[in-house]
Amino acid sequence: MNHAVLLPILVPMLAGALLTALPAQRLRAQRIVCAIATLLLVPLALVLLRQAATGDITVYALGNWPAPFGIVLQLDRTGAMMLALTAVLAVAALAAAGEATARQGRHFHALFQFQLMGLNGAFLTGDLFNLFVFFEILLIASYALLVHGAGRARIGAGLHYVILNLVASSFFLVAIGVLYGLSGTLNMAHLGLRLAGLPQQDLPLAVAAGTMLMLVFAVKAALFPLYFWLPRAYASATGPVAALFAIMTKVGIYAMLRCDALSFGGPQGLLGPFLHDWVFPLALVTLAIGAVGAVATRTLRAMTGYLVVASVGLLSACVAMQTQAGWAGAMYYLLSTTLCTAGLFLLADALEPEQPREDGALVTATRFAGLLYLVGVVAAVGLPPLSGFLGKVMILRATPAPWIPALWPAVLVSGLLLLIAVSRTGTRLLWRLPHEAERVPEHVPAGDEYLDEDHPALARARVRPDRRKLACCALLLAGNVALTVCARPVSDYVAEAAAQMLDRAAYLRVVLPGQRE
Amino acid sequence: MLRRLLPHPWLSLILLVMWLLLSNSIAPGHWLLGALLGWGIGRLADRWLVLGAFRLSRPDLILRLSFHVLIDIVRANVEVAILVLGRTSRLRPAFIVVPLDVEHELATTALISIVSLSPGTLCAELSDDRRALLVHVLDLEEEATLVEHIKSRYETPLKEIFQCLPS
Amino acid sequence: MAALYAITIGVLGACGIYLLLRERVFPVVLGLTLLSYAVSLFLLGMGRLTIGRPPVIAPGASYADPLPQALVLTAIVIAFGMTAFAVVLALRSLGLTGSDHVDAAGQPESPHEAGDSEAPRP
Amino acid sequence: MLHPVAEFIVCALLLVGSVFMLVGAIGLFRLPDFFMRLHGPTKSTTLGVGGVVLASVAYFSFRGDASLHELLVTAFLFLTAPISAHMLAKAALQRQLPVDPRTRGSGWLPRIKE
Amino acid sequence: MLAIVIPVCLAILGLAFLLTLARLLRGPSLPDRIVALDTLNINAIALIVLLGIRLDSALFFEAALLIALMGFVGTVALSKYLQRGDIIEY
Amino acid sequence: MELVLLLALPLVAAALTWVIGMRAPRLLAPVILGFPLAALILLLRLRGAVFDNPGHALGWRMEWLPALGLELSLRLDGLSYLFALLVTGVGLLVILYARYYLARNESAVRFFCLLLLFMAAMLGMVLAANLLLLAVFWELTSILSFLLIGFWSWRADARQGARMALAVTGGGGLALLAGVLLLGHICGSFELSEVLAQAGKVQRHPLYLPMLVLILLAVFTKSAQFPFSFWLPHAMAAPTPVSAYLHSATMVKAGVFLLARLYPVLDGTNGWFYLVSMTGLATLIFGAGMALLQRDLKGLLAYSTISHLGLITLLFGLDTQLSTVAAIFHIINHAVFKASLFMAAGIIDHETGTRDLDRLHGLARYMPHTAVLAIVASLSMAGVPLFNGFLSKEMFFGETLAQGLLGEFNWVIPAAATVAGAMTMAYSLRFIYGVFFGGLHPDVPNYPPHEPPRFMKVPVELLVVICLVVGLVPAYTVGNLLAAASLATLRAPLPPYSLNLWHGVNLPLVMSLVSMAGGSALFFLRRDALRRWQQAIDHLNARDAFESGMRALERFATAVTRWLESGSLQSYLGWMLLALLAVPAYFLADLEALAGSVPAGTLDPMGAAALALLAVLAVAVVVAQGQRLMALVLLSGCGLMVSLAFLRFSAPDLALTQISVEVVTVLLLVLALFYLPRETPERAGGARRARDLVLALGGGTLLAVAAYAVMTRPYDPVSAFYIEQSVPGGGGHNVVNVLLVDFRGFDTMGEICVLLIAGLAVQALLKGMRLPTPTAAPDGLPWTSQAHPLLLAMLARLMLPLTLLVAVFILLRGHNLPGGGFVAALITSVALLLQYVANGVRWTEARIAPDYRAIAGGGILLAGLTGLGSLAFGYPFLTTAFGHFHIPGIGEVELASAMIFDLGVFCTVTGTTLVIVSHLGVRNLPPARAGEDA
Repeated sequence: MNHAVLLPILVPMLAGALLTALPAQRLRAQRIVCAIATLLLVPLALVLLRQAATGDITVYALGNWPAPFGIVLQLDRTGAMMLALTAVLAVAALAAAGEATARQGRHFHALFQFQLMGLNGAFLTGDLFNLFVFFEILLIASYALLVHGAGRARIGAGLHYVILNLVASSFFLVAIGVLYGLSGTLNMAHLGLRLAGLPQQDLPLAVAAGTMLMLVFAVKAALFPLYFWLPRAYASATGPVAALFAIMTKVGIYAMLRCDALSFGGPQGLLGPFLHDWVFPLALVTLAIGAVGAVATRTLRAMTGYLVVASVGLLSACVAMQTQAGWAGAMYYLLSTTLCTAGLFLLADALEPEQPREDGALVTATRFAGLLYLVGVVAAVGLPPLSGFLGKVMILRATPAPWIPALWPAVLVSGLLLLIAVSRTGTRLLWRLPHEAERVPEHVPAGDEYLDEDHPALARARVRPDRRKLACCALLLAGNVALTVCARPVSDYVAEAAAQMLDRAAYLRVVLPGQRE
Repeated sequence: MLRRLLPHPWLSLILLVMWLLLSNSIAPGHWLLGALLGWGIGRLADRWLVLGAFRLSRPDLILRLSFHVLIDIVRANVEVAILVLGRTSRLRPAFIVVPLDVEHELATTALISIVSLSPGTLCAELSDDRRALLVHVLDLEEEATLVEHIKSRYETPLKEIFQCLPS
Repeated sequence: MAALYAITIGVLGACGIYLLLRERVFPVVLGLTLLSYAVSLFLLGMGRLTIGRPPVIAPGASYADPLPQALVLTAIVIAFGMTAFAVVLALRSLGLTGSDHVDAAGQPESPHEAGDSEAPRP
Repeated sequence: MLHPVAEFIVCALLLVGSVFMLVGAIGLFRLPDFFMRLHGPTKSTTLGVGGVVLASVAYFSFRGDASLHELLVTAFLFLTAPISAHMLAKAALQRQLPVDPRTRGSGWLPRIKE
Repeated sequence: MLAIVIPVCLAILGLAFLLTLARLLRGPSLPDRIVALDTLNINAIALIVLLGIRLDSALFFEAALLIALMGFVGTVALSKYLQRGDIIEY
Repeated sequence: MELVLLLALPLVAAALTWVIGMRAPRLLAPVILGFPLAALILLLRLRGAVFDNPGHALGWRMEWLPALGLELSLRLDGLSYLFALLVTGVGLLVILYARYYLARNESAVRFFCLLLLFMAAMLGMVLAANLLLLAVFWELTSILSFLLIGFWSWRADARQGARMALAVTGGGGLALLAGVLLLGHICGSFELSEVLAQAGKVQRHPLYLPMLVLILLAVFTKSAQFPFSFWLPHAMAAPTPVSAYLHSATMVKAGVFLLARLYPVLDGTNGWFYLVSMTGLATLIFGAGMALLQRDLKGLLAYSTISHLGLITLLFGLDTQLSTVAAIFHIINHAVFKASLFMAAGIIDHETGTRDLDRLHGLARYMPHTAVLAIVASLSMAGVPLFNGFLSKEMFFGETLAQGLLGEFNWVIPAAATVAGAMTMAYSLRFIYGVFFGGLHPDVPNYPPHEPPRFMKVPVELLVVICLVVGLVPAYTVGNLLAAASLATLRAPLPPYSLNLWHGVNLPLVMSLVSMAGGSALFFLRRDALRRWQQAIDHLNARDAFESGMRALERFATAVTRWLESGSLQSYLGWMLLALLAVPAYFLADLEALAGSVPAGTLDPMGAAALALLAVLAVAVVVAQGQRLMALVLLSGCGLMVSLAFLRFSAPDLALTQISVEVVTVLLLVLALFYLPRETPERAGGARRARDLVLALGGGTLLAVAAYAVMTRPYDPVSAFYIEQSVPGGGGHNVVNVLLVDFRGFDTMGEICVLLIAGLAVQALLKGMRLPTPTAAPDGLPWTSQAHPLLLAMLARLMLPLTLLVAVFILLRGHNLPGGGFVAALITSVALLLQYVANGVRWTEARIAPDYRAIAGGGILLAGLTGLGSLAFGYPFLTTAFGHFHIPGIGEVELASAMIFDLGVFCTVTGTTLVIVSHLGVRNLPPARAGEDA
């Protein structure tokens, strides 16, 4: 019996429980436990990635009850990829969250571990209700992490986030209920089998439930008009938390892909009309709103939030395509955008401290910070040559012909808006002061004519940004660069992953060996 | 030593009986389990069940009092039923004050419970110094009679049951 | 029976949603609770209505569908945890802003807030 | 099937219990002021529930498997009902609920309004 | 005989329920409503026991026990709130 | 391989700048210079390979992302050779020049690094043999140009200029991407060799026109064609070496390079002709005119560049083979003279401290050497014979006459060309005369100006020499290069042309003469008018317009965002509910029959009554929501009814859970209510209420319809398995409990985690929370003085052991009868919480106060470890084991590992509930009560 599949859930859970049981004042011990548990996820994810890369789907029957009766975990290429992404993000976020972050509130480490547990569980589970449970775990942990350290903005954003998601969760249950009431099962693969055999006159019920399910996922993914919670929540969270949250919206996207393919029959299935007629236009609107919102913001933190929204728009459009190429593009782009937005959140945390320093000093950009910003936004906006660009091109190429007139202009125009936004934010953030070593040259008149309203007093003292956060940001962005350099293996992997995901028969063979489609 | 081991024998006994009732069985296993739980919870309760120093004496009085109370409840219930179903305008509600002689907390508690349980009377308030009880009566004929009734029928036996030790 | 059951779910759901849309936190929490009642009944109903046949194994009996019951149980527990969190969050917001308006903490701080009619109580 | 006598006992107890429950409810419904209404539930707990519970005890015991555990329900109610009533009465006094004008006496508590 | 009496009892209890509900809805004061709620609890206990007899099942007993055991806690909390505002104090 | 080396050289140099800059800043420039020099030498050595085999290009390729058609493939043909030569040659000179231009304290590392990176990007672009790769490098040049323009980042004009340039050229890059994707889609490949071979297919394709427009958009933005030209003058905020390199010689040529590169596939259509030539013509005139009216020296050069780029574009648009040759020739010439002019302007700026043409005059006296160089270069720009500019201009004039595309209006093009030539002459004169003559004492900040360092002039001298040599003996100098480049562009045999200074007296020469004379006349006779016009347009500033446009965009974006994200939860919820309800309802509308085939069960009076009461109470909650406590009481009633309904519909476990949860919830809400206002002011207007009502009714209807429709349909649940397996497989009679701890134990595991996290979250939130403590009841009456009434206190203590016993009972029997860890835990919690309420915190915590959180965490550990136990026996996580043991004297005892799991659940739930409620209750330390003595 191969138990490795279980560990990404179990390790954080036990670590979280241990951290809860440990006395809260032993912060150092807490940090060590948390770090070990988090670091453990990386080799684990690599092992699972290798295991999944062979193309086999690993099924783990919890409690030794076979599907569809017991809950099963299933590891496929997509799941392994998401696990690896989570592990990388987690390491960077934890490293960036120094002791100061942990001290802002209570139970940071335990909550962090539970958040990872929820994420990993959502990527692994093959059972619809179990998915709900893991969604709740990751949500409640995210509520807690979001308001970590309190503060007015966080509490305000947190309250909205919590209430909206609570309502969404209720509808999640309703959708699960209808699907169970029709099919009598909760296993996603088995559900797919049962729904396919549903009498024609009952189909609208299944479609409505599926639609509701997808919309609930869309709330997590932050699709228009369900995205309202996101910008403020992300902008107000502490940097490391926001960085970890970069993957939260992607869980929604992942769940949409997974459920559509496995339970609703994918391209020829039940949700085609919904995805094509509803999700696709909404995705375009989301893309537009993300771009417009980014232009409207004045801080890197807030802008990154909108970059997330824009990426969700593009990803949802891919989801709606329901093609192997589209989904492969989505997965590649998902990797890219998650890494770079997480990196940008960390960078924002380093450059835009939440409270002004007591001595009134400004955080100046170092050259390194500038480089990180450049790499981050180039990847996030989808400019060449980084992976964001490759992902966008993959998506543009995968667009079905009838959608080209809608999607291409949307992508290009939003790209232009984002470009304007990042250049403005970047100049405002990084170019307001001469670099550390420089002074205004004498031969150029440095009179008032050169100083505009964004220009703070040159006389203020300056400090360098937090090195640790920059280093973590660099780690994530290096991941993004690696995606670019290793574009070929990664794109092959995602192509196979998408193909695997769409091949429902493969899942049925391993999950329900006795049943035939 | 015995007190250390079995700090609340009465409580443990009650718990054992309760357990048997709960499990609706008198199988030996349940006796054992009940005794174990009675002992365990009894020991646990030692830490919080600080009922004050008292000696529970006169089990016969307890039985008699219980019997009285039960009888009173049944009797008064019928009376009250008639009152309630009759014309409400004939009711003679009143607040009366019952001065208290009992000092022990548990005795006072028991008295309040009994007064409240027996229909027609309801203990509304205990004075801050715990020397008087405000009772609401649904249909009062004579205040003195009722006060006397409460004191003689309930308070006196309670006083005897909870004999206070000199503190 | 099913019709009445469904209607009750509908009424509960409608009441819950209406309360959710109020502007103070307390009614919103009430709404969430009502909605969770509706959802619990809904899930239970998905196992079809069965009267007097609890899923406890006894000789020669037929049983109600136990699975929805297990789901509802889980859902109730989760809803309890979530409600508790939401309530405390609302209190925290009240502590920060002096108002229990759902948007209070999201609005920028205004200097007049202390004297606002929304302050808890004089 | 039950023995007719046993059945009669059960039925009697049931009816007594139910009627007292109803009486309590009627009291709660029609009595004029809060303190009087408060008497209602106390009644139903004691005899009403007692009756029904005894009926249950009798029923199951007559059926063969001695069942006394229902008695616990009454036992607990005997413990808790006075608390509820007392607390509610205190609350009502504290909130100075209006009292039926015929009520005599106000005890030593001057707060009680006539 | 039981077959007749039980529905009759159910009807009587139903009536009790209705009266209590009326008080719950009508008030007029908060303590009135709390009393009604408490009574509703007690009615429910009787109803559950009756149901047990009717269905000839002991599975319902715990529900009655739990209401008897915990129902009053709500009443206590609410009435303490009316007395003191804060229900958990030093 | 050489190509890779060519590309790698500047990259390596860029990397080296960081190293050298840290260790030995003085060696920076000399070391760096070696790399472009090496690249240049490498290029010259490759000359033979390119010139001698015109049909054959050097190539290199490596896979990058084959799935996308994106390859790292490079090729070196005549056209790319020409551009590569320009890029490395001018780059070399610019680096040398910049060494002296940069002030000592400026970040030379950053500057050279960016410059070298730009060089690499530009080389990559001209060498790219894959269209996608070309687009990649194209966009890279835009980004690097942005960074270089903004080099003096503390200057507002530099920032704005940089942003503008990025917005325009970057936007163009996006258009290019789209265009290239379309082109690749049409051709089925992005490889240049394959694309160029499919001209016919491309031009017949329906997507040809959009593709052409997109690509031309990229070309025009990059090459600053009208109306996208406005960014270039403001890019002059960059240090002058940058202007010389990027904005005259190389980057702005990228656009025309692309025209040349794709010429074989794109040209020959009406679309091409009209778009390209008309844009070019407009730019030519507009640029020349504007150059005449500039006050800034670099501005003049910038508009002149625009004008010349327009000329080149026009030549491409004229679409004869010879015009293409002329265009390429002019690319070379323009790069040479304009780079030298920029450097000269940089020297003037550097030495005098100003670029204001109104303040500069008479510099010939102070910097005679520089003056000579600048004059030669500007004469070349003006197209005066003997210099290289003349040659290509002659060819241009010739081609304007040779074309016949406009029919009757054919004369317009040569006429316009002549006018433009005149204006070119005029602004060249303005540059020469205005700066170096006309007045004795220049009014400049650094007075008196003097010659720059020796080596700063070397690059200018070299370029000026090239101007002269090419102008005099074109065939020997650039003949081969031009031929190779033209061949590579046309991909057809070259038309006959001669590169001679003298072609005899012909119409082009006449045009030349006319334009020179006209230009001189314009400058010398109408100087005052020019100055007036200049002042008139001075305030017309593209930057301001652009910035205000950007601000408008920002305002619009802010307005949209504000409108959408109003900060109102009600509106968010409204949107969300609308989506969550309306869309499923839309699909549900397809349902033909509401009721399914299963007959609805008969009405059960008791169930019906409970449901009806429930509905009534729910409505009452809504009605009573204004008075909070009342609403809470009613809600509690609802809870009771729900549990009755559960009980009735065969779910005793649920009823137990609901009853216990209800109690804890009430405790929690009452605790919260102490701080919250007692009443809810209802301020919503009628419209809002109506909206809410519609949403609520809609939601309710949807739920009801879905519930009814599903309940009346048959289904085949997997539950039969659970009922079958519960006793033999799970060892318990209560199937629901077995489901929870065994079949679906993993859900339970997650569920207790949720609860624990909620507890942690609440504890975290309560840290440092400050709440105002109300001192009197809302009705103005005081609180009572008795905090802990005797009766309650005593009875609560008595209840505790009894309740605990019941909890143990419920816990133990859960596996076989309704109950279980969760309910038991809630009973325990309620019993303990009752102590808090009845006896106060101090009393309770002094006697019974274990670390609730540790219990909660320990519970999960216990449950988790129980699950792990099965791993030891080779079974999956959470596999349960149970056995029946016969103990003499006691009887049959069943022990199951699921019970330990349930114990874990019990611990977690107890711990968490207590954490939540007790902490909420305890958070106000000894309260100061004003009403204490009342």
